[in-house]
Amino acid sequence: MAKRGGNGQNELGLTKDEYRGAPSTLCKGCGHQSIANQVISVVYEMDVLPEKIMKFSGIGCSSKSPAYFLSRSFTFNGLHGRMPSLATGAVFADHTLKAMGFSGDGDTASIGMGQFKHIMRRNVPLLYIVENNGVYGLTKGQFSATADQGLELKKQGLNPYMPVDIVREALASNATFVARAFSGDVKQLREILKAALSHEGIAIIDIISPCVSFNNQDDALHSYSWGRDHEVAIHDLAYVPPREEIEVDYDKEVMKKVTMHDGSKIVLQKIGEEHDISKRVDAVNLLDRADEEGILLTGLFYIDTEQPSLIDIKGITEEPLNRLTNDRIRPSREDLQDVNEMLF
Amino acid sequence: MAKRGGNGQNELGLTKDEYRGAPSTLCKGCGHQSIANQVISVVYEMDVLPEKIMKFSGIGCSSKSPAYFLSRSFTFNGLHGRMPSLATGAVFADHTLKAMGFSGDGDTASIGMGQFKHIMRRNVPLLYIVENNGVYGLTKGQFSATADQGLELKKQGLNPYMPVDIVREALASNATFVARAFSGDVKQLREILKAALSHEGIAIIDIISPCVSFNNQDDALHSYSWGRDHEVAIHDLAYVPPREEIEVDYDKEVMKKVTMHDGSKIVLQKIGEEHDISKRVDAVNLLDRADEEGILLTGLFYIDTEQPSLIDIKGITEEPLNRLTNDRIRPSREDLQDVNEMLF
Amino acid sequence: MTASDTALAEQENREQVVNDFSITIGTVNGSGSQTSNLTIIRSIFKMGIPVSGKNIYPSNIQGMPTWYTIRVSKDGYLARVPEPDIVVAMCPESFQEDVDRLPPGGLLIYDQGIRAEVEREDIFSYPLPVQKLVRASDAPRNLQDYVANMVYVGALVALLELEIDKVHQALDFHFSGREKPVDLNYKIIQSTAEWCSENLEKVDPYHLERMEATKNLKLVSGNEAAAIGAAFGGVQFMGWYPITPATGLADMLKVYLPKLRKDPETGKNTFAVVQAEDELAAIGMAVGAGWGGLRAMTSTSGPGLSLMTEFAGLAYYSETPLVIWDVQRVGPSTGLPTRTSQGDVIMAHYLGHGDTQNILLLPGSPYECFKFGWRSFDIAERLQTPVYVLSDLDLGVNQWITEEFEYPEVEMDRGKVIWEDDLEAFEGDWGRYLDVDGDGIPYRTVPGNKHPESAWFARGTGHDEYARYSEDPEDFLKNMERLRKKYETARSLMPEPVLDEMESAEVGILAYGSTDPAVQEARDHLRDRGIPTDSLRLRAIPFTSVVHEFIKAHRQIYVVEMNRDGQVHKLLSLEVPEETGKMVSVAKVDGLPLTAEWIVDQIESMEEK
Amino acid sequence: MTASDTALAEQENREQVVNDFSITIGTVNGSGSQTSNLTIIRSIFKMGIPVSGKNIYPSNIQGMPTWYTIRVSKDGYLARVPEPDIVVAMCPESFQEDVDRLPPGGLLIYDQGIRAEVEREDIFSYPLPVQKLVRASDAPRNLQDYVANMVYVGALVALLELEIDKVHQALDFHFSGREKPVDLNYKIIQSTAEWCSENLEKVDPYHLERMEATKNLKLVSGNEAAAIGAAFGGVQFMGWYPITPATGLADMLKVYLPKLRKDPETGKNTFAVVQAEDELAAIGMAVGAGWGGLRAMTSTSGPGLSLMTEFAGLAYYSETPLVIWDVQRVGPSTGLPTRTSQGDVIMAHYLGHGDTQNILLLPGSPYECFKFGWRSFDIAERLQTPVYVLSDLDLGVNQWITEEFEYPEVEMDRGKVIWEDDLEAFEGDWGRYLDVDGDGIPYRTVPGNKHPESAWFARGTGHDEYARYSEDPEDFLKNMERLRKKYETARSLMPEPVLDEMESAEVGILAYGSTDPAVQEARDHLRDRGIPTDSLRLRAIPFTSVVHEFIKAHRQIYVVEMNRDGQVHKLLSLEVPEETGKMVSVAKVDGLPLTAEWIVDQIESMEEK
Ligand SMILES: Cc1ncc(C[n+]2csc(CCOP(=O)(O)OP(=O)(O)O)c2C)c(N)n1
Ligand SMILES: Cc1ncc(C[n+]2csc(CCOP(=O)(O)OP(=O)(O)O)c2C)c(N)n1
Ligand code: SF4
Ligand code: SF4
Ligand SMILES: [Mg+2]
Ligand SMILES: [Mg+2]
Repeated sequence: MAKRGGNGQNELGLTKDEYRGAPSTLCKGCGHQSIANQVISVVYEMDVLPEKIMKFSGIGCSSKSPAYFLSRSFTFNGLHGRMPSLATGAVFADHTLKAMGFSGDGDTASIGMGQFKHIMRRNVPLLYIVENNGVYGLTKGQFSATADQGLELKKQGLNPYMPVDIVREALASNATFVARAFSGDVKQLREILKAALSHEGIAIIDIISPCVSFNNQDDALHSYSWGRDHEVAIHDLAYVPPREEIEVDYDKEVMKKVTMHDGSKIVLQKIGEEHDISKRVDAVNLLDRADEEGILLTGLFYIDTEQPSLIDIKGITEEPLNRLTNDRIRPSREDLQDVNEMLF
Repeated sequence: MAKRGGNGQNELGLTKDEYRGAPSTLCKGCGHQSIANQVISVVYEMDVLPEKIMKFSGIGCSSKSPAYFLSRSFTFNGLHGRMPSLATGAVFADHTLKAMGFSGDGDTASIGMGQFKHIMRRNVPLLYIVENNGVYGLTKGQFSATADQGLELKKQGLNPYMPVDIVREALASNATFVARAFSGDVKQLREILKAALSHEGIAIIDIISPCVSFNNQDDALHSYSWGRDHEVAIHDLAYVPPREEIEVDYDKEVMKKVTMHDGSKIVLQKIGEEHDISKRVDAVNLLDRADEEGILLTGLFYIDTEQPSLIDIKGITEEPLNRLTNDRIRPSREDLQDVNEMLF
Repeated sequence: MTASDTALAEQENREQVVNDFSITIGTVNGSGSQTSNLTIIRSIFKMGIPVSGKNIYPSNIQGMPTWYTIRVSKDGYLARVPEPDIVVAMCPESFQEDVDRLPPGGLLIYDQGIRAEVEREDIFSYPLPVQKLVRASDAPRNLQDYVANMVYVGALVALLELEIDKVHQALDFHFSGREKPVDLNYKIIQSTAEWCSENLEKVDPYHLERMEATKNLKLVSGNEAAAIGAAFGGVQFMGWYPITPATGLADMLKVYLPKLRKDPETGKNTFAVVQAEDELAAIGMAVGAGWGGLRAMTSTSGPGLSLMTEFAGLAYYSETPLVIWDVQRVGPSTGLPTRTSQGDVIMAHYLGHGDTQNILLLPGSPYECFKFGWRSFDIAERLQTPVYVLSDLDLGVNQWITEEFEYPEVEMDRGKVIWEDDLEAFEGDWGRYLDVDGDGIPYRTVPGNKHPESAWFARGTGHDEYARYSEDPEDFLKNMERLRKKYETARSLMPEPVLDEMESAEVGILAYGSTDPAVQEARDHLRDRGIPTDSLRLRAIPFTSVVHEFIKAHRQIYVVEMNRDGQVHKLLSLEVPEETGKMVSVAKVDGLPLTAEWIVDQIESMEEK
Repeated sequence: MTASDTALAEQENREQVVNDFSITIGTVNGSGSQTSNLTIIRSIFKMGIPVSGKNIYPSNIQGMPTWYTIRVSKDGYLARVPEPDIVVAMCPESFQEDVDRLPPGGLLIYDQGIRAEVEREDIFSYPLPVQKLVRASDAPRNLQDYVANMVYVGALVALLELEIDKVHQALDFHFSGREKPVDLNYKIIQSTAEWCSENLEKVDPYHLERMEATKNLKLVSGNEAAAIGAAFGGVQFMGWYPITPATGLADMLKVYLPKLRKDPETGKNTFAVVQAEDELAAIGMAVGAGWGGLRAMTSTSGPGLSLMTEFAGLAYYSETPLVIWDVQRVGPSTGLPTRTSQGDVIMAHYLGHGDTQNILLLPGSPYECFKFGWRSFDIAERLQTPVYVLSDLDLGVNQWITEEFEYPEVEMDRGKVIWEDDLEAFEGDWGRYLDVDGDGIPYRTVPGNKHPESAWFARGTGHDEYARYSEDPEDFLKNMERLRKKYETARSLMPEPVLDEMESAEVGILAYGSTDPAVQEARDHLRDRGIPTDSLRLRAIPFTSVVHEFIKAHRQIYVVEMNRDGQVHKLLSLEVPEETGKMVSVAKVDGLPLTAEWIVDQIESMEEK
C-alpha cells in the first residue's frame, strides 16, 4: 500500500502531509496523539480521499483531537456526549462518505451512555472510537465511568464504583463490530482501524489511551506501562485491501478470514486459544477470563457483516441526499392537487 | 405471614386496603395493573409500614401506576427517563426507608438508558422495576428500544432494530441483583419482589408486562399468551422472611440458599440445569440459550450481596439526614474562625 | 314522554335555532368515540355549515371521561364557547357534571343505560336505549362496545337533521373506503335514526340546515397540514421522539412522505424519518443532517424542547439550519400534557445559554401550518439558523376548516450553500464565517464537496471567520455582532402579520396562533358593544416594522395570548419600549382554548376604566 | 546593558511608580506557572497592598500560552486594566505579542532562552538566563521545568522589591507547610533574586512598597468562598458534574465538608457529594434530595445549565427547594469555556418550558459567594423553589480580596416543613399545595414522616391543593396564580441591592456581580470628568422596591453588564416599563472582565450626546 505515487504519494497522488491537521495542543505523550497519528497513516495508506471522510466528536481532549488530523475532511466537533446523534443525522447527508467518530470515555460512558447504546442499536455506519483513559482529561482528571474500582488518584481519592466496560456494553448492545486496542500498540491498532473502516455498520473500537497528565500510574489499567506489560492479543489481525490477494501462506488451520462488504478481508491468525468472532457469548467469556487473569485483552471480539445498516434500513437513494436538486425533493403541483383532493 | 392481626390485618395491624392507592386509570387487563396488585400484596405481607417506603417513577403508563398503590407512601413521579437520578438523591434523605422505582421500557431503555446504567454502577439501594411491554403505551404504541427485531404492529409497521435486553444490560453494568419476571406469573413475581425488597443495593427486575392496547399479539414476546406458553423459570424461588426458619425439607442437593443483609433468605430450587447465580457469565450463557430456544426465561439471574451500597460508600450518619437538627448541620462559630484563619 | 314539559312550556314560543349552537359529547376515552365525533363534525362540514371540533381529553389511554365539543356557526365563529347548548352524555363518570352544564332550554341526549331519567326539568332531554339498539344490530360481539358510540350519531341524524348521506361520506373517508367497517357503522346509525324518528318527539329548537359556506374548503388538523407542508418543503431528515401533542406530525410524515417523496426513477426514498431514543438525540440528528446540507427537522412539545436546549444553542452558534416544531401543551413541567397553551414563546426565543435570539414562526391556521411547513426550511437555510415553528395542541390536533393548500409560490431557497465550482470563484479566500454580503449571512459548504478547500471544522467553541478555533476577544465580538446583524436581516424574511381594520377603531388587538377565531369573534362582539378594534395577527418573531406601526397607530393595544405571563407582551415591550404604556397583556392559560366571551370581558372592562 | 538606553533617557525624570501598576505574565499552561503567579499575588497581598489577579487561560491542559495579569493599586482599584505596565514574557509562542503590549516606558522581564534580545527601545527590559539559573539550582531533574517558573518570582523580588519573607509565607501556604517543595522553590527564588541584584541595574520606575491596606482581609476565590458558605449553610447533598469553571466549587466542597461536617459523635458524614454522570443526573439527584428534605445543591456552567432545563421546570412546578450555582462562562454553546461572562441571566430566570419565573442571586464578591452560599438554602427552603446563584468565571476562579467571613447572623430557616406533631395541628385538613398563610407558600412534609396522612404524591403534572392529579382548569389557574403570588412574596426575602451615592449625581449606574470593581473605578473617573454617578449593585431577581426607587430617582440609568444582549437591562425594562426611556444598556462580552476605561468611555460618550 501507499508510496505508490512516488515522493511519498499514495495512489491518489496525495502525500501524508495532506492528511494532517492543525498543530496538536494535546499534552506531550498523550495516548490520543498516537491514535491521531495512526488515523492519518491508515487513511493515507488506504488511499481514501480526505474529502470522502466526515469526522465527528463530542467534548474532551479526545474529542478535540480531530482538529489535529485530516483537516481536509468535514468535521463536526459537537456537544459533550452527543456525537452519536450528530453523526446519525449527518450520515444521511452523503452516505457515500466514510464517517468516523472520536469520543472519550467520559464522553461515551458517562454523559454519552444513552446515545452510545442507541447508535449501536441502529447500526449506523460509523467508525466509533472511544479514546479511553479512565478520566476526564480536559476537566483535569476526575474519574470517568470506565475508571477501575479501587483506582486511587492523588487529587481524586479512591474510585468506589464498578467500571463500565466499553466492549461489554458494545456486545450487550449488539454492535456489529467490536474491538479493543491499545494506543501503545500501533501496529495492531492500525490493522483494526483499517478493518473497522471497511465495516458497513457501527464499528466500536475501545482504545486504551493513557492520559499522561492525570492517569498514568504504572500499576493501573489505563497507563502505558500497565498496557505494555499486560496486553494480550486474542489473535494476530491483518487487513487485506479489496484488490490485494491474500498472501500465499494462508493456512486455514490457524487462520480465519472475514470478507467485508467492500471486498477487503480481515485475516485472523490464532495466537492462543481459538476465538469465534461470530459469537457474542464467547467474547463475554473471554472478557471474564481476562478480568480474572488481570490482562488487557485486545483484538477483534465480534463481527457481524449481515445486519443492515441504518442507511440500508431507510432505503434512501443511491445519490447523496444533499446533492438532490430542488425538483427531486419538492413534489409537483399535481401531487399537491392530489393531496388536496384526498383531504376531506 | 400476614393475617396475624385478624380481620385481615398484618402484624402492624394494617389491612390490605391501607396499602392501596387511587383508583387505577390503566386499561383493563394491562400487565402493569397486575404488578401493582402484587406490590400491594407483598408489602402488606412483609409487614412493612407504608410510611417506610418511598416510590419513584418516570413518565409512561407504568410510571403513572405508583398512584394506584401505597398511597400512604411518599412518591415522586418525575420526568421521563430520569427516575434513577431522582431516587439517587432522595435515598440520602432517609436511608432507613425502602426505595422502589417504577419505570417502563421506554422510560428505562430509550430515553433513560444513561441514568439506568449509572444507577446500577453506583449500587443505589433501590428496587428498580422495569414494566416492559416493548412499546410506549402512554403515547399510543410506538416501538420502544426493547421491541423485538421484526415485530410488526398495525400502526407502526416493522421494527428493524435489535432489542435492548434489560437483563443483559443489568449484567453488563454489574447490577447486584438481576431478575426477570412475567406479570402473568404472579406467584413467582411475588417471591422475586420480596427478595428484591430485602436486597441492600440496586435490584433490577425486568417484568414482561403486556400492553393490551398496543402490543399483545399472540406470537410476539410481550404478549400474555406468548409469555404463558413460553415462560421457563430458571429455578423455583422462595423468599423466607428474617424471623422464619427454612422449612425442614430443605435439600442441599437441589436447593441453594442466599442470606440477605436483613437476615431473610432466598431459597432456590433447581428446576432444569443448575445455575450459579453468583456468576455473571453463566447468566449471559443462559440468556443466549434462551434466545436460541425462543423461551422467556425468568427468575433470579444474578446476585451479589457483598458490594457496598451508595449509602455505605458515602458513610453518612445512622440517623436520617433529613432529621438532623440545625445545630448538627451548621458548623460552629469557632469552626468559621478556624476557616478564616486557614485562608490566606 | 321525551322532553321535559316545563322546559317545553317555557320554550314553546322560542324561535328555532338553526346552525348556531354548540354540542358537547361526553364519552369514555379509548372507547372509539373519536370515530363518531369525527363523523359528526365531518358530516356537518359537508352540509356546508361552518363547524369546529375540540377534543378535551385526559392524559390516559382508556377508561376516563373525555369530551368533544362541536361548534356549529352559520356566521363562521369557530372558537370554543364556554358552555354547550346540547349535551350528549355517554360517560357514566361525568354524566351529572355534563348534564349540569346545560343552560335552561338546552338539549340533552343521553344513554339511558347510565341513568334512566334525569332530574332537570328546564331542559329538553331524549334518552337513548343504547344497549338495546346495539344488541339489535348485527354488529359482531367484539365490536359492540365500539359501535355503541354510533348510536349518538344516529340520534343526531334524527334529532338535528344531520344528513345521512353526508354521514356515509364521512364514514367512507374515515375508513378509507373499506366497506365492512363503513357498513357496520352506517347500519347502526341508520337503525338508531329510525328508532328515534319512531320513538322520540322532536320538541327542542335545534336544527342543522344545509349551507354553502364550506365549498372548496377542507377539514384538517394542523399537524397533518404541517406534515404536508414539510413534504412539499423537501424535508429530507426528520428526527423525532413521541410526545403529545406533537406525535401526530411525525405520524403524518410517515403517511405522506412515502407517497410523495420516493424518487420516481429508483423508487428509493429522498427522505429519512428516524424515531430517536429521546429529544436530545432527535435534535442532535437533525442538527447533524442540517449541517450535512439536508432539510432537517424535528418536532416536539414543551418537555422535549427543554431537553433540546443545549443543541439549540449549538445550532444557533454553529449556524446550522434546521426546523423545530413545538406543538405547545400546558407547562410548566409535565403540566397538562393533553391541553393547549402558548407558553413556550419566551423559552423558544431565547433557547440556549449565553446570548441567543431565535427565529419563531407562529402559524394561526392549518393553512399556515402547511405554508410554514415548507417556508420554514427556506428561512432556516437562508439564515443558517434553527427556526422554531410554534403551533399548539388545539391547532395541531383538532380539525380546522382550511382553504385548499396552494403550491409554494416561490422556488425553494437553499440559501448560501456553495459547491465545488462556486468555491473556485472565491479564489482561495472563502471563509465559513466571512460576512461577504454584509447581511451577516456567510457562505457554507457541506460534506461531499470535493474541493480540497471546502472542508471546515464545525464547533460550538469560539472561532474566527475561517472557522478556526479562536479565543481572541476581537474574533468573538465580531462573530457575535455578525450574528446580531443576521438577526436584523431575518426581519426582512419573516411572514408579515395579518391585519384587519374596523372603522374608527382606536384600539388594536395583537394576537397570534390558534387564538385567532376567538379574537375575531370577540372583535365583532366588541364592535357591537361600541368598541371597534383593529387586529394584528403576528406570524413571526423578530417583529417587522408593520408591528411597530400598528402599535404606534393605536391608543391602546391588547396583547391576547394563552399563557400566564403574557410572553409576547413581554417581547413586544422589549421591542417597542417607548410604547409599553399602551400595551396591555390579556393572557390566560387553563388548558382550554380561549373563548371570545373571555376576551370581550377582559377588554371591555379595561376600556371602561 | 540592561534597560534600553532610549527608554531610559526618555523616562529619566519620570517619577517613581509605587504600588500602582499592572503586570502581565505570559507562560505556557500546564507548566506549573500557576504556582508562581499565586505566590506573587499572595506576597503582594501580604505586603498590605491591594492586589488582584486574573488568569486568562486557554481551554487546554498543557502547552498553550496563558496569561496572568496582576493589578497592584494603592487606591484599591482592582478591576482588569486593558494593557499592562509590566510584562513577564516566559512563553515562546506569545512572546512577541506580549512584548508588543507594553506601552512606551513599560517594563519587560523575559527569558533570554526564548529571545536573546528584544528590539523595542522604548521600554525597560531585563533578560533572565532562566535555564542557567535553574541548572545552577539543586532542583532535581524531573522538577526543573516546573521550578523554572520560580525564576521570574525571584526577578520580581529583586526588581520590584517584592518582600522575600512574604514570598516564603506564600509558598508555605501553597504547599500547606510541606518543607520540601517550599524549600526547593524558595531557594531558586532566592538565588534568582541574588543573581538579579548582582547582574541587573534597576533603571525602571516601578516599585512595591509595604502598606496597611489588607489587614484582616483574605485572598480567596469565589468558588472556595461558595463552598465554605454552603458548608455553613448546612448543605447535605451535592450532585455535580465536572465543568469549567464550576468544578472548583465541588472540589472545595470535597475539601471543606469532611473537615467541617462530620458528626462529632459518630464521625459519620452529615452530607454526601456525588459526581453524577452528567448534568441531567446532577440536578435530578439534587431535586430528589431537596424533595426529601435535604439542603441540596448542584453547580454547573452554561452547557450544564442548558441540560438542566427540564428538571428546572419540574423543581419550579413541584415546588422543590434546591440551590443551583451557575458559574458563568462565555456562551452561546461551548463558546469560550475558560472565559468569563454574565450571559445566562435571562435563561436562568425563565429556565423551563411554560410560564416559569426563577429566583436569582447575584453575588459580587467572594464575601457574597460565602454569604449566598448559606443564605440561598434559607431562601430556597422558605420559598420551596430552586434558587439560582449566578457567579462567573472571574469571580469563581480568580483570587479576590475579601473581608473575613462572618457567621450567619440568623438561625437557619428550614421553611414550612412539618413533621408528625405539626400535622396533628392541621386536624386532617393539610394539603400540600394549600395556601394557608396567603403568601403563596404551602406547607410540606418530607419522607420519613410517619404520620399516616403525611404522604403526598409529587409530580410535574397538574394537581389540586391536595396534590391530587387534576386537569381541572380552575385548579390549574389557581395553582399558577399561587405560584405567581409566591414570586411576589420572594421579593421580601431577597438581599437588597448595594447603593452608593455621589454628590449631585443625576445618573445612576446599575450593575451586578463581578463587574463591581470596574464599575466603582469607572465612577471615580467619571466624577473626575464631571459626571458624578450613584450606583446600585443588584444582588437578586426579583427586584425589590429599592431598584424601582433608584431608577425613578435618576435622570439616566446605565445598566452595565457582561453580555451581548443587555440581559438585565431587558428584565428591568419589563419590570419598570414606564422608565425604559431612561435606561441605557452598556453591555459587552468578549471573554475578558470589563475594564473601568471601557465603562467610562461608554457612559461619557452617551452623556455627551
Ligand atoms: C454538558 C457539558 N458538561 C460538562 C462539560 C465539561 N467537560 C469537558 S470535557 C469533559 C470530560 C471529557 O472526558 P473524556 O471524554 O474522557 O475525554 P478526555 O479529555 O479524557 O479525552 C467534561 C466533563 C462540557 N463540555 N459539557
Ligand atoms: C421528555 C419527554 N419526552 C416525551 C414524553 C412523552 N412520553 C410520555 S410516556 C412516553 C413513553 C412511555 O413508554 P414506557 O416507558 O414504555 O411506558 P408504558 O407507557 O409503555 O408503560 C413518552 C415518550 C415525555 N413525557 N417527556
Ligand atoms: S490531559 Fe490527558 S487526555 Fe488531555 S491531552 Fe493531556 S494527556 Fe491527553
Ligand atoms: S396503553 Fe398499554 S401500557 Fe398503557 S395502560 Fe393501556 S395496556 Fe397498559
Ligand atoms: Mg477520558
Ligand atoms: Mg412500555
